[in-house]
Amino acid sequence: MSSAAGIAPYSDDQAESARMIRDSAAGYATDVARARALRFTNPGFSKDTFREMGELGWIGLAVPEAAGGSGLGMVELVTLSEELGRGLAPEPVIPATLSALLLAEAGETELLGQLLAGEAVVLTAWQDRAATLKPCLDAAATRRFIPMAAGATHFLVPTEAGLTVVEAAGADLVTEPTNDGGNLGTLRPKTYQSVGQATLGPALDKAALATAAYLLGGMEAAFAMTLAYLNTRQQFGRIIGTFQALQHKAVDVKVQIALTRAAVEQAAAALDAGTTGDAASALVSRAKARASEASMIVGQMCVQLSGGIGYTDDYDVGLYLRKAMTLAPLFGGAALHRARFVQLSPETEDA
Amino acid sequence: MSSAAGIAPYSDDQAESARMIRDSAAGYATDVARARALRFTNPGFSKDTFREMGELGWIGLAVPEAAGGSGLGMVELVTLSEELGRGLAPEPVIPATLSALLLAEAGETELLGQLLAGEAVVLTAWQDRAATLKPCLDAAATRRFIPMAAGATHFLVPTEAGLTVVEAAGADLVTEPTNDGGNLGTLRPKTYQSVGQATLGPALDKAALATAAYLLGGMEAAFAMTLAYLNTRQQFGRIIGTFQALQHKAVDVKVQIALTRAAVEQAAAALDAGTTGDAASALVSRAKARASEASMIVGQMCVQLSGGIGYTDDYDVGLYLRKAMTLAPLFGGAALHRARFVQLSPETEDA
Amino acid sequence: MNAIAGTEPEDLNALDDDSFRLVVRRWIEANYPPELRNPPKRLHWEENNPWYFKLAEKGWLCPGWPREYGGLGLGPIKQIIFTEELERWGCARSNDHGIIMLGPLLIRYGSEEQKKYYLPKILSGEHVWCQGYSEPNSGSDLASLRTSAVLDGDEYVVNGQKIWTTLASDANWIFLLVRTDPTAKKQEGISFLLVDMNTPGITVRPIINLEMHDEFCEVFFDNVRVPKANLVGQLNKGWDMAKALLSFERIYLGSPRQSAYALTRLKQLAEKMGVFEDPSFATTYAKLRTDFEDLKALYGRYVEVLKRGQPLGADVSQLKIVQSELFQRITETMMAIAAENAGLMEPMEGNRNLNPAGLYIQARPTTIYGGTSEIQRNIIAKNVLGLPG
Amino acid sequence: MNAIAGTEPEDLNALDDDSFRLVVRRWIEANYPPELRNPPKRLHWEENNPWYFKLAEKGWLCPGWPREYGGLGLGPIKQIIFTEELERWGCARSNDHGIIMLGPLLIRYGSEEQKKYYLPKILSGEHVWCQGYSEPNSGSDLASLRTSAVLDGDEYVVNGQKIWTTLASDANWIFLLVRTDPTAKKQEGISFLLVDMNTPGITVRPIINLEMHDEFCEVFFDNVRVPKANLVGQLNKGWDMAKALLSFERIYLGSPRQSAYALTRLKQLAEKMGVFEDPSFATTYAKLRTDFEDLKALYGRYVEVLKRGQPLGADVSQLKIVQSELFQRITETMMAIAAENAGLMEPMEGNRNLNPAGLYIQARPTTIYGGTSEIQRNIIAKNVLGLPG
Repeated sequence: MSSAAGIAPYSDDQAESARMIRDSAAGYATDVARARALRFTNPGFSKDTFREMGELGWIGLAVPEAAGGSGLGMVELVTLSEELGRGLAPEPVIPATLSALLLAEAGETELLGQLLAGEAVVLTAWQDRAATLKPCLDAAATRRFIPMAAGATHFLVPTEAGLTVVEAAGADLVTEPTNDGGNLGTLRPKTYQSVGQATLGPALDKAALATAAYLLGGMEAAFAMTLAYLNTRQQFGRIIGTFQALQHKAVDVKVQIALTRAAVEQAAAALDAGTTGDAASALVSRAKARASEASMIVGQMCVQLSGGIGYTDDYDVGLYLRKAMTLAPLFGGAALHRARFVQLSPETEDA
Repeated sequence: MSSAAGIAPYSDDQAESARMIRDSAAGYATDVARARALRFTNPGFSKDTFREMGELGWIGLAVPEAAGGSGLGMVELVTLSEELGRGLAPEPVIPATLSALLLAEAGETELLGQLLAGEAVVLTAWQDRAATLKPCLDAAATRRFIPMAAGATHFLVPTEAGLTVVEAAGADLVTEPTNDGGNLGTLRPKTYQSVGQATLGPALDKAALATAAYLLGGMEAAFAMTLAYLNTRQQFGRIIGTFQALQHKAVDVKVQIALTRAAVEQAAAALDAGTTGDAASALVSRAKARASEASMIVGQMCVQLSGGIGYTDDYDVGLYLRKAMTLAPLFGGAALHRARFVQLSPETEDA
Repeated sequence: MNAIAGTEPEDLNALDDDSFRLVVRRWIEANYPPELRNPPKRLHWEENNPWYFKLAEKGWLCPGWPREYGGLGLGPIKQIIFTEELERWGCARSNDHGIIMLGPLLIRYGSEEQKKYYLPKILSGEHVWCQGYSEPNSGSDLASLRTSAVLDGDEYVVNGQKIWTTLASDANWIFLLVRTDPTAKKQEGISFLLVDMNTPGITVRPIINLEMHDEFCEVFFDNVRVPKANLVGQLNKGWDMAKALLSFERIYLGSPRQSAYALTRLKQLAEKMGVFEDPSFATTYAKLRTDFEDLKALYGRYVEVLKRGQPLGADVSQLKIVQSELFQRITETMMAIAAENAGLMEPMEGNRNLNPAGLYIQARPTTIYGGTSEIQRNIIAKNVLGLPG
Repeated sequence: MNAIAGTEPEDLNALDDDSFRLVVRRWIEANYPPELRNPPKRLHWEENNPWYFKLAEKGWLCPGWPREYGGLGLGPIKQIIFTEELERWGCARSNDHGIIMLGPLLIRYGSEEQKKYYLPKILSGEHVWCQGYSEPNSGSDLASLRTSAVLDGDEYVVNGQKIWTTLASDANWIFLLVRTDPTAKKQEGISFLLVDMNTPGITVRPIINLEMHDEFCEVFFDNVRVPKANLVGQLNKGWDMAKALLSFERIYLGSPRQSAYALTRLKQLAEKMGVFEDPSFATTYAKLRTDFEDLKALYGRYVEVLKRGQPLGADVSQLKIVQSELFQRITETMMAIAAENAGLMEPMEGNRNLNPAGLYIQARPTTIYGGTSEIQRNIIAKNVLGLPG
């Protein structure tokens, strides 16, 4: 569709690897009906599908081979997440990836094995309040906003003493429904033993970047639907896609998507090329800030461009907006990540 | 042109009074060529015209009759200012009005008489720095941003001790050219005797509101030119005003102008109806915030809608943008006035 | 005469505006069911009818109707005050299509028989009306409607489909725009028909919208037979009648009430989230508040036009643009400061007024319904600015 | 061979990109006249020619031209690095229409005679060229041009008017698009002609723009006689040749350099005004900085396309939209924080880099020239999104 769309800052090997991921995820990327059917169920996703995804190696995609993962990079995780976002797959692959990275670093093997196989659903309960990027390490603090918590078998609770594991059965957990048909959990603490040490920052960054990619995939799918609508719907005796005002709005959507892709793929490539520390976090922050903001803009513009039909729950475009409403703030929203970017990133050179 | 355009929150008497003002200012309101010719001259305006405006009673329009003024209200001052803005009249009628109000309150009659007659050009040097609404009363402080200072005969310098008068001849004054072809002065202090006491707040509010109205008149004139251009210019074999994207931009300009008029006239009517104190200041702040912001938006949109020709100095639309660039921040820009509005205005009732 | 309660209502027009406001306010506060204040969604008939009947009993159901037809005969300003007071107290909007749309239309265009038959039944709540204008393929282009009514003996036979019919599942009557002359140009050949929803051949299917609410419906007509007497006004002149009623809609849709409600919620949310100390939020909030006050000032000018008994021009469309876009911006700000809470379906921690996502979603269609923002801009460009077609 | 200096230039293509960058950087820093860094306005020939001749002498005037024609024969990435280094040091843009536009066109479409005659004179600075494309009634609709060239014996007789001719008053030659077949459809019947500005019948009138600068000119042609040999390429095929050169312009106009420059100025201004402590400004600044970095990332993707030797598609238009609108937003923010200083014509307190109004005005035409933002959006809607005409 456009000359630069296919030119990521990826090597030929990375591009080939990404293509293979895309192919393997094609089934989920197109099955929005599956995602629709799972909305507002308990736990809001399919445990069978989660297990299949484990079998496909997706939960351990970015986990080192030594720890039982596939040892692939962020390019692959980002590509997978994008495809999952296209199909609105509700399975908590990204939160599970975060947990897998932490368990691998902590050297815990048993639960990690179950998680990578998709048999255990291990979610990390890292935040104690809204609008923060700082993991809470206070063992006594209530943990909030745990995505898809209703389906968890275990929670990872990072504490000063190390990473602790909480079994979901018997945990003091409350879940609230979210607009995408899933749920967010609040977990009141109990005391557990540490299973090892793990640094949260880099793993949270990877989850944030993957979430940005998920939102990117969703934006593209919603926009494709919207373009198709603009190309068929008639009003006042004309295809509405001929109206210049709507054309220009569509272009603005396209630009937001292009900027998101540029930021997401730049960050993925840089992380895989060995960028770490503040420089890596700054790139991730830019990608997540853009994706969080763009997904809301794109979602609401696609609803607007779809007119009345866009406001019905039957029409899939709305599902993408509801997903953006839920995911845009997770792992940090636009304002938070922009502030972090400025803090972490050196100024541009004086001109 | 529109049903609500003619319906100000004015009484019939006020509307009639405003109409008379409009008629008497018609010559200046349409003579943009006069304003163009005076740009970048010294002092940037015509002293003869200033005297004529004094003879027409404009400098003392809102000054009490007892002090030698016309004793009219803000409705009239706002109407006059709007017409002056339409014609981009560079004469410092609004700054002179501010000075006249202060001299009248202080009980100074001689200089006031000369000012009202347009023989003296008395400008108030009230601010010591950029981006403030708070008058500086430190007698030793340098005063800045005095509009059209190059043409002043006297400066009023408010101090803790009272209002002091500085003759321009021999004053330590530096002027810098402004984008509208006028100038801003910086005055270093000398010690003078007070001529009496005056409260700056209400007078500054009136100057701010009048400036908002001046900007409003300018916006309407620039927009009228732009509409005429859209209705005649052809590209791609069509009148460009038929392009929906340009039509919608034009509507956005129209909306900004409508909101400015609503805010300005509401404030003028309220002040004349006896609103004082914080409530009055809040209304003025809203009007000036809107006018400052809208004048920039409207100015730049009109340049954009006029295409290449809009970027030439020969074309009058650019003059309105340059005027907005200069006047929008004077007596407080949008951000400053919005912050003051929130501070002064009670919250809307809970719904 | 008051057609329902049988008692003469007080002459509220004799009161000055401030006294009138107080009378209305006191009565609302004393009589409105407290559990229904600020409902997060449009209420259904069964939830709302206690209040509906209370208004009817008081004789205040149709404040805008002339007194001879059972209304209060209020002037435009008192009507606006009346509405403001309802909104101030967070009263639910009632099933008001009979009251707001059909009543005034019948009073103006209906036959004496129609007035005598239908108006009392609206006032009593016996007839609950819905409005059948939009169709799947018309949308903002109302004049392209295709639902047909063909005369067969003494009855019209109606076939077609309406959509976005607000609360059709609660209504027992529907007023329809139907095409009665298929050969005429778009706006011509359209007639106005009153249809009993219990007539065989009518199917109502609720549409779940983005609020997960069934406020709107599709209504299907399959050989529905409607007595000829149910035609209002002249045959093929329905478009003009419906259009005459729309100018009211345009100022109604430009009322600042939605933005006022949202701004209050934003303030409460900001307090809860503790963001008022953040000067960055303070700047955003200041902008929204001044934008709101400017909208109110602009709205006030149109009210003034009504007050002076003058017609509203096409420029009233700008009110709807400003109000709907402001309402949306306020709710977008709510979503931003709500952070992770923005994802929640239900109100935050039991305060049903704090539902950022709900309000955000509610704000979405305001730039679509009643003519999209694009349509409004087209109208202003052509009819107000005089730009070429 | 180096056509001018007579010495073989080093083979800069043999260097790796980083070394190349350093070589270029060192030479620029050592040779660029310091008083010309970051000029607030486009320089005239008499101001800029010392630097022009210094580049020519070094053999670096035309880095993109093949070596056989006196260029450096740099690949696209090295060309971009070269430009980046010039921009980094704040080097003035030279009178470059001969270098950037005409040279490549002659190399591709010119006759051997034309190449031999004109190219060396560009490299030597003897011919300073300007570009005569736009006309008063064409603007963004270039194909509607009307300046005519009619063959009379061995000469074309040119009549008409060009406008927005950058630095025409500095040029001694102009390349023109002229209509040679008045009966053909718009894009057809246009030819490409080289004209000596000293030919009788040419009048140049500078246009003062909003920057109060005479960068642009009108050029009038009154029976100007041009030798037939000055036609480049085929008769009536000028449009295609000119268009082939425009894809370069599209990525050039999308380069982040203007935004980069403005962002640095914004930072300096914010420090001077003491607004960095204001979190409200910090939020605005963070948004502009991330927008800028995202633009750079997007730009980098198109550079990558060039690097791989692939053609740029129509979607490159989005770069220009993003860059020009960001540049404008940055300067609007400058105006807001400059407060009363925003009115000043001259730079603030002697620092010529801090001229908010100047930069704000400079940013205005970026959404107009090179195809307005509206035109760019039309192109993307039709050619990239596939929306109907």
